[in-house]
Parts: sequence; C-alpha cells; structure tokens
Amino acid sequence: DKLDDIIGSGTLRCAVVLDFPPMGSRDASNNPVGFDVDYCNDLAKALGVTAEIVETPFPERIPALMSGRVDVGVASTSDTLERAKTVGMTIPYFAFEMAVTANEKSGVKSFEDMKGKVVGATAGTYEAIALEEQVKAWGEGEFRPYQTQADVFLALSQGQIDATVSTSTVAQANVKSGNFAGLSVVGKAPFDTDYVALFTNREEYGLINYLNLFINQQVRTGRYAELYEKWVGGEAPDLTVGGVYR
Amino acid sequence: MFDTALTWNDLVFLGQGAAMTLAVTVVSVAAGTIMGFVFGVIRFQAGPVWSMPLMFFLDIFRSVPLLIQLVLGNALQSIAKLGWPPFTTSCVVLSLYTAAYCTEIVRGGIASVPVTTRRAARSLGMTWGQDMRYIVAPLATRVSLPAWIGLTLGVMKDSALVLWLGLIELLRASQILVTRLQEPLFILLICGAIYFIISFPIARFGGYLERRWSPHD
Amino acid sequence: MFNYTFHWNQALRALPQMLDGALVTLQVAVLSMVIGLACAIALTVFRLSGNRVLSGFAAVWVEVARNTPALFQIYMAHFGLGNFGIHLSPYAALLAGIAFNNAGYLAENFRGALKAIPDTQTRAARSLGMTWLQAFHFIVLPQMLRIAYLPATNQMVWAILMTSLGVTVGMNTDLAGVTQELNARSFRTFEFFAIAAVIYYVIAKAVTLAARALAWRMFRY
Amino acid sequence: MIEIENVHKSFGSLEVLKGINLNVDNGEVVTIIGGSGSGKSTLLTCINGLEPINAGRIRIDGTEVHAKTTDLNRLRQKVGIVFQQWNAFPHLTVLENVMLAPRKVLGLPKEKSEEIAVKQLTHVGLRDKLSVYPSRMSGGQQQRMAIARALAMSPEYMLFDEVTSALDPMLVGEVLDTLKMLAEEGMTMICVTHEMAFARDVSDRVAFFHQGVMAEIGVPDQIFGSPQRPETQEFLGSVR
Amino acid sequence: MIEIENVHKSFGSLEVLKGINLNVDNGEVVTIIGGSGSGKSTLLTCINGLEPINAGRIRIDGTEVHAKTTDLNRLRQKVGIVFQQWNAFPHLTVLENVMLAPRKVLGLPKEKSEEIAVKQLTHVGLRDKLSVYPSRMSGGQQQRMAIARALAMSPEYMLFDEVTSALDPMLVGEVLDTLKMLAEEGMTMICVTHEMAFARDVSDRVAFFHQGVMAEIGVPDQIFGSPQRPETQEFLGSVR
Ligand SMILES: Nc1ncnc2c1ncn2[C@@H]1O[C@H](COP(=O)(O)OP(=O)(O)OP(=O)(O)O)[C@@H](O)[C@H]1O
Ligand SMILES: Nc1ncnc2c1ncn2[C@@H]1O[C@H](COP(=O)(O)OP(=O)(O)OP(=O)(O)O)[C@@H](O)[C@H]1O
Ligand SMILES: [Mg+2]
Ligand SMILES: [Mg+2]
Repeated sequence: DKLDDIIGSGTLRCAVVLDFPPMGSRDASNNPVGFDVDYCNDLAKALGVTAEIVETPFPERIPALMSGRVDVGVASTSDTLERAKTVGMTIPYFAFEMAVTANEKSGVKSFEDMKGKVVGATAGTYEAIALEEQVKAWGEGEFRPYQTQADVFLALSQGQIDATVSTSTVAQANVKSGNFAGLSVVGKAPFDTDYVALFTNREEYGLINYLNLFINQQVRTGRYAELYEKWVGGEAPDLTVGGVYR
Repeated sequence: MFDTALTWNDLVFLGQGAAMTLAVTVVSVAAGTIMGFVFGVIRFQAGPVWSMPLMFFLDIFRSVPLLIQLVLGNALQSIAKLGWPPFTTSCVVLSLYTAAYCTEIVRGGIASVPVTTRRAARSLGMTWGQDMRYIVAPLATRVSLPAWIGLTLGVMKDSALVLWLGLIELLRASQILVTRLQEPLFILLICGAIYFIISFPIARFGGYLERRWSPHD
Repeated sequence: MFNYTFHWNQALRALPQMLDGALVTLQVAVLSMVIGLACAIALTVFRLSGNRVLSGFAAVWVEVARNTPALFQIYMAHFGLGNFGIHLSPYAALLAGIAFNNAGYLAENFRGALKAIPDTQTRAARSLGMTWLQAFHFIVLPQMLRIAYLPATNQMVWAILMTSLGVTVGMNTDLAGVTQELNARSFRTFEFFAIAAVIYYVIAKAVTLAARALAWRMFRY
Repeated sequence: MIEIENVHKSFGSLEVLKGINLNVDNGEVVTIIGGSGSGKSTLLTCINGLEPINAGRIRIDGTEVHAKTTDLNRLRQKVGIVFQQWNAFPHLTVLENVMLAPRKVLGLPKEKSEEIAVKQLTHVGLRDKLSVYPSRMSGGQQQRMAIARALAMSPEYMLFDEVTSALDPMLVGEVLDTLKMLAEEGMTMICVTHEMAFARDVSDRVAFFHQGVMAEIGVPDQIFGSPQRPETQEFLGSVR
Repeated sequence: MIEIENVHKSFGSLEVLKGINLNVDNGEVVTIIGGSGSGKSTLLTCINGLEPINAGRIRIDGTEVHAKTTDLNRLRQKVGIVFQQWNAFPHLTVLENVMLAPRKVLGLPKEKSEEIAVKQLTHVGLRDKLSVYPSRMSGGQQQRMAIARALAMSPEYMLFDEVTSALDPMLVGEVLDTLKMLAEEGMTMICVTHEMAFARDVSDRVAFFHQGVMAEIGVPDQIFGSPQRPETQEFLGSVR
C-alpha cells in the first residue's frame, strides 16, 4: 500500500501551502519555512525517508494528492465533513483560534463592529465559510473571498476591506512581521475552534493509522509544543474535544 | 525615487519566474503548433463536413476560459492518476489551447495558396508531399506568420494563469514578492514591464512582417 | 486507473446557483464591452487627433493593453490602484480590467478598419458637398463598422472568458467565482468545473451565433 | 464659367502644377491628356477645392474657390466630380447611393430625392438596378452610377478623372457613351482621359499636360492632327 | 500520341464534357476554341490526370491516364501544362522556379538542373532574369517562365490553357511568339486560346467546343473560312 510505497521510494512528498505564515511561507532567499514544513520533516524522519516540500496553493491541494504528486497533505486543512467525502482525514494535528484583524482606520474594535463593513477572508477556508454565513445573517456589509491569505492582508492594509477573520496564528504572524502598517488584532471571533488535519487518499487506512499515531507521538514527546513555541509562541492549543470519542 | 527593499536576489527570483513563463510558452507553442499543423492539414483536406468532430473538439478550447481548462485538466489528470507535475499539466492544456487557434491559422494559410499554383506544381510531376513541402509550406508560412506571432504572444500572456496550478511563473513570482515585501505597485510595475519588454518587440516585428508580406511578396 | 467516484448529484444540485453566476458573468462581459467600445472610440479619435499628448496617451493605453496579460491588468486594477488608495470593488476592478483590455484591442481593430477604407470614399463624399462630419457619419462609419464587426465579436467572446479571472481579486458572484467557492467547500473540483465549462461553452456559442445572425441582418452588401 | 489663373501646387517639395491658366466656358467640353504624373488629377481636385493651392486663383462663376470665406460644401454642389475608381459607397444600394447627397446635403425630403435619383439612374441606364448593391455590378455600371450620383445634385459643371481607365476594355464603351450623352446635352465638362478617340470626338478643346505645365491647348483636329510641341508629338506617338 | 476516347466528365450534377473524341499525333498542334464554360480547361486538366473522368479513356503513348496502376507523377513529367495565371511560385526566383522540379522530381543534381533551367530560360528569352522574383516581372515574362519551367522537364507534350488571357494586351505578343517557336520546333501541343489569329497561324487543326461537345474540328482554313455548324459561325461572328 501507500505506506510501503513511501518507505520503499525513500521520499515523502508533502503538500504545503506557502503563503500561510507561520504555517508555511518563504524566507528571504525564497526557501520554504514554517510549522507545516517542520512537521513534514519530522514525519519523514519518523518514516526514515527524506522529505520533499511541494508547494500547493489552497485550491491545488486536493488535485495534487489525487494525481499522486504528493503523498500527504500537511497544509492546515480543516477537517470538514464535506471534504471528508473526498479525502481521508487524520485526527487533528493543530487547532486554530479565530481572530479578527482590522485596519485601524476602519474603526473596527471587535467582532461585532464588523457588521455592515466590508470584510474578507481566504476563499474556501473554514473561517471564510463561517464569516460569509455571518455576513449573510447580519444582512448588511459585504464579504470578499481572496484566493490567497497574502491577498487578504494586502487588501486589508490597502483599506480595500475593513477587517478579516483569520486563524490567530496567521493574524499574529502577519501583524508582527511589520510589513503591514496600521493593522492590529482586535479580538477573537466567536467561531468554533478550527481543527486541522493531515490528509491522504480516502482508502489508505494503513497510512492514515500511521499518521494518527504520529500525531499522537508528536504531542506525547513534546515536539508539538516545541514547534508551536518556535513558530507561534505561547501555550499550544489542546487537540482534544471533551465528551466524545474519536 | 523608489525606496525599496527589493534585493538583487529578488530580481533573480523574478527572472526565474520570467524564465518559467518563457519555458511554458515555448513548450506549449511548439507542441501546439505541431498539433495545429496536423489538424490544420486534416481540416483543409477533409473539408468542413468531415472535420466537424475535430472542429467541435478544438472549439471547446476557444470557448471555455483557460482558467477553467487548467483546473479541469489538472483535476482530470489527478483522477486518472497520471501524476503529472503542474508544469506538464500546464503545458498539455496550453498546447491544446494553442493548437485550437493554430489549426485555423494553418488552414487559412493553406487555403490562401491559389489552386492554380498548386496545380502547376502537381502538373510538373510533384507528389502531394512535394507540393506541400516546396510550394504550399513556404507560401502559407508567409500568410500565417503574423497571425502565428500574435498567437504566440497571446499564449505567453495567457500562461500567467498557470500560477493557479502552483507554477511560479512571472506573475506568481511577483505575488510572492509582494507578499513578503509589501510593495505591490512597484513590484507589479516591474512585472508588467518585463511582460511588455518580451511582448512588444515581437508584436512590432509581427506587424512589420504583416505589412511587408501583406499583398504577395 | 480510475478509483475516483463522481458525485454528479451533488454538483447538479448547485446548478441554479451557478446559473445565477452565469448571469453575472454575462452582465460583466456586456458592460465591459460597452465601456470598452466607448473608450476605444475615444482612443481612436485621440490617435487621429494629431495632438501629441492625446495620441501618446492612446498609444500607451493600446500597447499596454495588448502586451500584458489580462490577469495582470485586473490584478493591477485592484491591488495596484489600491496602493494609491483608489479602492475598486472586485466587481469594479474586474470590469475596469476587462474594459481596459477591450478598449486596447478594439481601438487597434478600429484603426485597421479605418485604414482599410480607401481615401477615395471620403473624397467622393466630400465632392458631393458633404461636410467632413457627414462624410464620416454616412460613408466611413458604416463601412468601418462592418470591417470591425467580426473582430469585435471575437473580443466579446474573449471578454466572457476573461471574466473568469475575477476570482483572483475576490469576485465570488460570477460563474467562476461561484464554482471556485463550491469547489473549495467540497473539493469536488472536476464535477463543478466541468459544469462551469459547459455553461461557458454554451454562452460563448450563443453569443457567437447571435452575433452572426445580427451581422446577417445588418450587413446586406 | 471656370477660370483658372496661374495656379501653382506643390506636394512637399514636389511642384506638381507650375502655373496653369485655363478658362472653360459654359457648355464647353475640355479634355485633358498627358503622361502619368503630369498633374491632371491634381488640377481637378484643386478645382473643386479638395486640395488647397499654393498660388494663383480658381474662380467658378466668379466665386473664388480657395478664398477663406467660400463655403466649399456649397460650391461643390455646383461641381460634380467622378474619379477613376472606388466611387461607389459599397454599403448602400444603387438608389441609396444616389439619394444620399440630395437628402443630407440639400436637405430634400425622401420622396423628392428618390424621384431625382430614379430620374438620373434612368438617364444613365440603370433603372433596373435600384435595389442592387454596387458589389453586384460591373465596373462600368458602377461608374455610370457614380455619374448619376453626381448629376443628382444638379451640378452646373462636371469633372471626370479617367473614369474608364480601371475598367475592362469591354465596359469602357458604355461609360464613354454616357459622357457623350452629357456633352450633347450641353453640360460643361472637364475630362481627363487616355481615350484619344473619345477626346477627339467629344471635346471642344483638348489640353495637353506635360510635367505640371499645360504645354498645348487647341481644338481636337489641331492637337491630334498637327501638334506643335515636340512633347505632344512624342506623347501622341507613344499612345497610338 | 494522345488518344481521347468518348470522355465524359461531370462536376456534381453538371455534365461538363459529354463524350469527347480526339487524337493528337506527335508533332501536331491542335487549338481548342469555344465559349466560356464549354469545357476546354476541363479537358486539359483531365488529360494530365489532375481531374478524374467519369467515363471514357485517355491514353498517352498507350498508357491509360486514369487507370489505377498508372503513376501519374511519372506521366505528368511527359505532359507539361501552363495555365492562365498564378503559375509562378512567388517565393522562388525565376531560376529556382525552373530548377525545382528537375531537382526534386527527377532527382537531378543541382548543377545539372541549373544547366537545364538556364538553357530553357534562355530559350524563352529570360536569360537576364535568373535571380529575379516573379513579382518583379510582367505577366508576360511570368508566363514565359512558366513555359520554360514545364519545358525543363523535357515533356513530349505541352498543354496551354489560355496562357495570354490574363495579360495586358501589350504583353500578349511575346508569349504567343514563344508558343509559335515551340510549334515550329515540332512540339506536340494542345492550346486553348481566344486569340483567333494565333489559332489560324499556328494550328494544324482547330477544334470548336460548345457546351461540352466538340462541335467541329478541322484545318484552320476550313474552321475559320467555312465553318459548318451554326454554333461555330455564331461564335466566330461574336469574337471578331
Ligand atoms: N497627395 C499627394 N501627396 C504627394 N504627392 C502627390 C499626391 N497626389 C499626387 N501626388 C504627386 O503629384 C504628381 C502628379 O499627380 P497626378 O495624380 O496629378 O498625376 P496625373 O497626371 O493624374 O497622372 P495619372 O495619369 O497617373 O493619373 C505625381 O508625381 C504624384 O506622385
Ligand atoms: N472544380 C469545379 N467544380 C465544379 N464545377 C466546375 C469546376 N471546374 C469547372 N467547373 C464548371 O465546368 C464548366 C466548364 O468549365 P471550364 O473551365 O472547363 O470551361 P472553359 O471552356 O475553360 O471556359 P473559360 O473559357 O471560361 O475558361 C463550367 O460551367 C464551370 O463552372
Ligand atoms: Mg490621375
Ligand atoms: Mg478555361
């Protein structure tokens, strides 16, 4: 099966999104770095193979897997039921809190202030879907999906949109980078925690089992906390949900 | 005038993007032209009725947005487990896209050679192949070349869309730099200038050829 | 080789939504053509005006429109202008980008058409006592329109295809935007984009056929 | 009466007309012959003001053509002109071609201008072609239509610039016959032509142009029978 | 010897040749005259196999042209043909035009084919035009080049299809002179022409075609002097 194939071939090819700091981005010499990049490297080490980072924009993650161009997605992919109809999801390997980032000129100070404003998020992400729903519920304002996280923050800093909801890690990383003047994280968004999973082909149970165990081991050995500290900082979020078996 | 954080390294990165744009263009136009040539000859020889299925197939590539074609092509190859890298997928889709336009150019070129000239060739004892090679090909090339150059430039510009599949071509390279450096206008202007520098002289040359060759000779 | 199961049902359920998107697509395309035509006429007049500034402006517009990717132009309209604090909504940016592109190509088309009308036509008209304006209106313009018509309908088809680029600037109401959103939610890329492709094809063909029928009625000579 | 007085005309540094003098009386038919590039067409386009002149004076019925105050569009209604080719407006039917100027320039009502157009088209023998597009007609028919179109403005003078030289030899006759008919009806005409037999038949006077100068002018018998100037002799020799 | 036996030829439902019989002996010159659309050109293109026929038989030196087994490319080397116009390959110089077939079809070496080409071009009086492109030559020169090109294949038969009718009247003479020269040298020729004087001068026999039928054939004096059939009389009357 695929697990054997990976071990046999000696390389693990991971789909990683590289405009999604701190999970994935490029350093000054335009090489890939980030939490997901390290996570993939750890997985490769565990398997005893070398890692190959395949950059995939958000919309390209699934086709890359389906066509066998990558083995595993380490791409901050929300584990929605809709998507699980198409690909096989592991247990969560990371969890995002949602934060509101606003352009200071817009006067948005909290999630509620976003009502009636122009807001945006990265198309197809968990938070985009939730935010779009919310805008509809409010009945005023406008929602704009951009294709990359970078475009969202670019639009935000230009004032094309007033505020965005993104994962708090991304929000912090972008604001801290100093690239964007006049932006600040103004609060949390009252959305459920966004659990993200590794994914591979739906029928590769052997591999999925291995990945589940690997995620478990990462937490157990403290590597998860270590990586979190390195890329995000602070208390690593809990990956379990109370009151239910998985 | 511009106070920029853009480094030499980043310019090299843009250059690599431009090289990718050119690579995709060259491969696609080469493959597309070969296919277009074959299809065009078939189309001319078979006549409008018999070449209908071929024309319908090619028409799809001219009536559906390239973006959709790329996404679909990529999805299709992934479903078929072909395992193509984005470069291959991009080139395959763009080649077919090129071929669809090229077919008409080739057909038009062949049709522009007067029947009597071809008859003159055949009546000297030349075979169909010799006629095609020594008479039709050179004459049709003159008629078609300006349009073909236009097509090539069109494909070069349209190839920007392959960024959708994750290929880092010129526009995508610029976007990456914009993300890091936050100087959208400056970097995009450089990007536009590079496109212009590649495209404009060739376009002018095409226009020159058109004027030069427009009646005959 | 295939172990992918197609979920057509799910995709077809989204068809009404996609058709709504198609309407937006058509709307943007038509508007961009109207604006593009108006700009192209202005550009053509500028180019003929003999005024250096005006004709230079027109030349730069035409060359930039024709020598850079449409995607770039749309991206510029949104993020490039945004840098100056000029904020175009995705809809407006898309419209502006395509209209800019259309204007460039149409202006070039008009110039070619004008050149194709022999000088003697204007002379013949003028020598019947027509003013310059009358000669242009009754003699040059109708002939020019006929020559420019076919390339203009091609441009219309391209405008339709170009609308799909709106997704890059946050457009989510046109056909490509709707499709992409559906795709991002479900990862059913092939099904949704295949349906979108069919819709685009039908629109493009319908426009081409309508244009031909119109030409048949308009140009009898 | 057309009075041409010492007209000079240059295109850039090339002097094409070097002081032309010519009076054409009402009812007179003057033909102009001469080698290619001798300035024949240029003179005609100067007469109806399509080209400005550099020196001299052209008067039509006493009105100076190139004066600032002259309403050229007005004047041109008086002076019809037909060119060598591409005279027909291809997007209009024959009838519309002829009706257009009476309607738009003279401002006549539709019925009236149609009446005029039909009359003139009948005159040149195109009564049965009213709703045909020019592209469906022979070159000769197109030229006759162009003549009818000029006549529909009731001009007092007609200028013809080699109206037959782009035609198939077979079609030349029908157009020349139309010109002859006009001449017989007393129209004042200046015809540039290469058809020597026609020039001889129809003209009251024949002018020979050579390199921007009117080298010789006289009645047909004199010009064709005993040309005075060596250039004229040479030209006539080469034509026959 | 060319033997044409009861040849029928249709384009779709239009029967263009309705049973033609004609033998042309070696060294003989046959001219074909007749109205437009009477099938003259069609017959020539059938003779060298450019068009298939529907019934009948054409043999050249005993080889049946339309038999499946016949190598048409071979046969055509024996039968040269020159058309009304667009004969020249515009992308090649005059010399290259004439050299092409000997090199590519006969497979001769470059020097040899150049020698042949120069010889034939000298023959038709184009020795000084070797490196000129056809577009720089007059129509008459182009036609002479086309004749030289056909002759360079050393054909035994030559077919000419109105080789002068697209030419300026001034250029007709030079081409007809070339044909006359060939006839005098003993070439077997079939010439379709509208030049009656030429037909009378050069032909051994003249054939008159009418609506797909060879209405009459005979020596020139008989056909032009005392045509038997009313169609022939009418045609000759209209031409003169
Ligand atoms: N618009 C123009 N600009 C520059 N040169 C011109 C223009 N029109 C005519 N000429 C030049 O003026 C000269 C006279 O031209 P014109 O047409 O009057 O000659 P023509 O006697 O009518 O000759 P043809 O018999 O060939 O018609 C020619 O050398 C021509 O090249
Ligand atoms: N390829 C073709 N397809 C259909 N009809 C044709 C074709 N070639 C010729 N014809 C028709 O066949 C008839 C005879 O044509 P052909 O060219 O042999 O006449 P022709 O005697 O050479 O006349 P001309 O003197 O005008 O050259 C004409 O009615 C013509 O329209
Ligand atoms: Mg002239
Ligand atoms: Mg013929």
